Amino acid sequence: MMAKLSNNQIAWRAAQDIHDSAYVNLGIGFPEKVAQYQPAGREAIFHTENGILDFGPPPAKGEEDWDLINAGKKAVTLRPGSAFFHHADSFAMVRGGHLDVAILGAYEVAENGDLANWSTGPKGVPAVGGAMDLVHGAKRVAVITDHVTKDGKPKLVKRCTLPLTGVACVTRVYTSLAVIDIEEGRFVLREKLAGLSLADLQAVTEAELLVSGSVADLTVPDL
Amino acid sequence: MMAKLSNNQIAWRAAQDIHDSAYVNLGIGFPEKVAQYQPAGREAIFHTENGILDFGPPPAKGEEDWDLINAGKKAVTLRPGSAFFHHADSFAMVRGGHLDVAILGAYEVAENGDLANWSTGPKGVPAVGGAMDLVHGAKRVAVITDHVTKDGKPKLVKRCTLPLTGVACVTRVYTSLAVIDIEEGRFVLREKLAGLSLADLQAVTEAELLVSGSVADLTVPDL
Amino acid sequence: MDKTAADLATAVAGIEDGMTVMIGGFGGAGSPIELIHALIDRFLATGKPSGLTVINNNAGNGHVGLAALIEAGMVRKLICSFPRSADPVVFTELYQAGRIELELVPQGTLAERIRAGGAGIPAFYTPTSFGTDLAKGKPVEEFEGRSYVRERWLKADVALVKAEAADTHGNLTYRAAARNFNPLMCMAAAETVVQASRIVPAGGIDPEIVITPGIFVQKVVAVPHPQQEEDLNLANAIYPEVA
Amino acid sequence: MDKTAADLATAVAGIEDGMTVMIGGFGGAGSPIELIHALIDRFLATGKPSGLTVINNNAGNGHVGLAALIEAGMVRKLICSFPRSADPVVFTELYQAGRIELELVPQGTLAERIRAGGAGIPAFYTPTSFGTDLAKGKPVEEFEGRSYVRERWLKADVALVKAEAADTHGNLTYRAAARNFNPLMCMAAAETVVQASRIVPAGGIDPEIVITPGIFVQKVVAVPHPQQEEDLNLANAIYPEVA
Repeated sequence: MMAKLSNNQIAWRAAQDIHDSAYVNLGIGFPEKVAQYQPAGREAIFHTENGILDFGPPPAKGEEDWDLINAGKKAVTLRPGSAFFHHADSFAMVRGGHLDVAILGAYEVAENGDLANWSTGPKGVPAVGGAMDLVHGAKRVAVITDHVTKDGKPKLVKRCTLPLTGVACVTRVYTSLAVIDIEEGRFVLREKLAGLSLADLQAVTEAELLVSGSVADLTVPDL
Repeated sequence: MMAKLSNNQIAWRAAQDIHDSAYVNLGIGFPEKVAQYQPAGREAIFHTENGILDFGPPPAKGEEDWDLINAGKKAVTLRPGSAFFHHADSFAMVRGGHLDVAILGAYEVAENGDLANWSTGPKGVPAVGGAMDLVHGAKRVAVITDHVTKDGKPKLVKRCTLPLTGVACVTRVYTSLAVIDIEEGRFVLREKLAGLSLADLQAVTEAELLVSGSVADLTVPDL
Repeated sequence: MDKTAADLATAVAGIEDGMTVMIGGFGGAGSPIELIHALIDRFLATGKPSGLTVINNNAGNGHVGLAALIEAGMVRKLICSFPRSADPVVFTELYQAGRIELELVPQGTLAERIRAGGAGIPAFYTPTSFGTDLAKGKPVEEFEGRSYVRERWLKADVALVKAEAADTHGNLTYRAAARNFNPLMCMAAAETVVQASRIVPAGGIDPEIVITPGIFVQKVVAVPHPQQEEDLNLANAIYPEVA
Repeated sequence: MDKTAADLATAVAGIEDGMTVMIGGFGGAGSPIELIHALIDRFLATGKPSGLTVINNNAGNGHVGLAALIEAGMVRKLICSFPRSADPVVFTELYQAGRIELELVPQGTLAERIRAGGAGIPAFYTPTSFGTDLAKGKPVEEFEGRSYVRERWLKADVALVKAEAADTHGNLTYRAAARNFNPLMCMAAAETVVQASRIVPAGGIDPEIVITPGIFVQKVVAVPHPQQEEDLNLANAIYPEVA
């Protein structure tokens, strides 16, 4: 079995690219972890679709205020400088290009930047939330994900087979094995785990990985 | 010279049709007078485009707060229950059909309800303000006006000759001589000054005045 | 002017069979539980209203509030962005049995469609959902080289809204993220019915901090200590409680 | 994070020749006079910026603020709803001499176009101006039997805004009807520059009463006792004062 990053480590790596004073939206679930790994000295401001700017970590158990929740309906706290607003203003922030970064999960990412992350097909109850708004709103849309599915199939594909969330919207993917940019409709490898050969990485990636310049080692702390 | 109502009397007559608890927008200038004649026991709430609901009469001279003005840039006061809001919310109130009545001035009103009240033609600087929004927003759009122009020409016409403010939007006209409804593209006379014959009124009205049922005397107090 | 309704039953008396009802809240935050339960009470007593189209971000949780309304069989169709959550069993079962209709709308588009309904904007263009299944059948237009989907306004017969403070003119404030869809729904319904933790006289709310001006509100009813959906669900509450 | 600019000159330093500049205010209320005057100072000292397109509801009054900006010859085009008022001599003379361009927009459409710019809505339909000269050349569409005009968003390179309180994150409150276009313009500009009567630390404004969240603001500068256009005009002020 191939060595790979934990979800915490992927989240840590994604957090390193968030610049100081950035306005950031983190998708429900796994992407929420990114907030924990803000580099010291950099202040990101987190936006949640349901109407809070600059919320902080969860409260202690038993201290929850259920009017103070994030998009995943988890209790949060406030930081100094926070603001409340209604849903139309919240999505004006999203759609109007005011967020610097959105970091989302993925079922599939295609080499042209297409993202599928809301529906696994006709079974079950479909639910989309704010994902389709985020992918066409934030200045930079990044994905964090395991490099492959639980069945070991590639998630970085030539064309998405699952229902799309957005067209040509993702520009960077942080996976359990690599950091990959999407440029002009192609995957460009930026970083990979030190012990991993390009051939091994390509073997678990459906679309071709281009190398343009040097590929750095993907190094993260133990987390 | 024909007997006619003063502007104050026209405003008084228009005020009698404003029901209790109505939300009302009064056009800049002459229509602002309507607020002075609210019937006792009826509470109208006045809206001004620039972001106040429930403003009151002007302050005493020297007491003006220039952040507290109406659409005509005149200083106003607040009544208990007032609210401030920005221009997009203000025109959501207008366009979204939330105002019960808008009362506007007119250069011309046509029998099909077309209104011309913003431009006297290509000369001078054109200015439209909120008039075009009001005529397509309020549940009821009424006009108050002298029955004829300063030159004695009819203002109630078959078709407007001046640039339109709105199409088929006016439903009632309060003039210095009569109260006239617009129904199915025709002027229907409701009230006229007691001493005035229908023939005399028709003589100063370009489009035909229909009579449907009885025509009441237009009676107003001395003002 | 006093928009205060005597009680919850009076407040929801105007909702009739087949109406479209917007219900505020995002999950439990801002969800007008007491108004919803009053509506269920009326249905249990009179058999009305039913066949409702409900607009909410979610599909309810557990067996209280919106979930209870659906469980009572009063809802024909749901328009929402996210009917999946921790415990949406009630909706899921009816949906999979084909007994409730679902119109799925991206969350920002849902918010903007409601605002458009309130603001007299019959249609607008958004980049959201372009190229996806949710844009199927909708007109697409290009502006400055980018493609956008045309979306229509949403309006309702009635909106059920939860506020923090209301004055007798209907001016409202909200509490924290319980604001969410509530102010938009106030704008988009022919009749907006508000439950507020307290009702104060006109003038009792600073005009600078009014979030929903009273022009958008028709009825207010006092619910001094509103229940929270999460607390009820943690206690496994079921509405109405079975005797 | 601290968005405070050192002084007015620094605050307006990003405005370049030919830019589109939104300026808040309705008449004098909410007009950022000190920011405008700082921009005029820069022009007098350096010859820049000129050829500006200015978006405001009006065309200025007297010889201060927006009127002084126009009088200085810095404005190529004005987009507004009401360039006529008590004393708009400066604009009127330039307009009649064909030396300034005017795009006249109904007031509600102006507000909505600015909001659309800020909200990522490239176009929307409105009943306003249908059948009038101001709808000429614009697409018309019928929805549910009624005709609507399609209008495009408005965006700007810079917005100059007047607020009451700002915190260092750029969260803003306004004063009374000085709010008007200011919150919308904050949303629609690439760089929003705010003059505020006071600047407080982050956390100094209750999150419930924030009108403009800081995400829409790039720079704030303190102007503790801002001048009012009406007072200046009553005193027949002319900016810059002639020595």
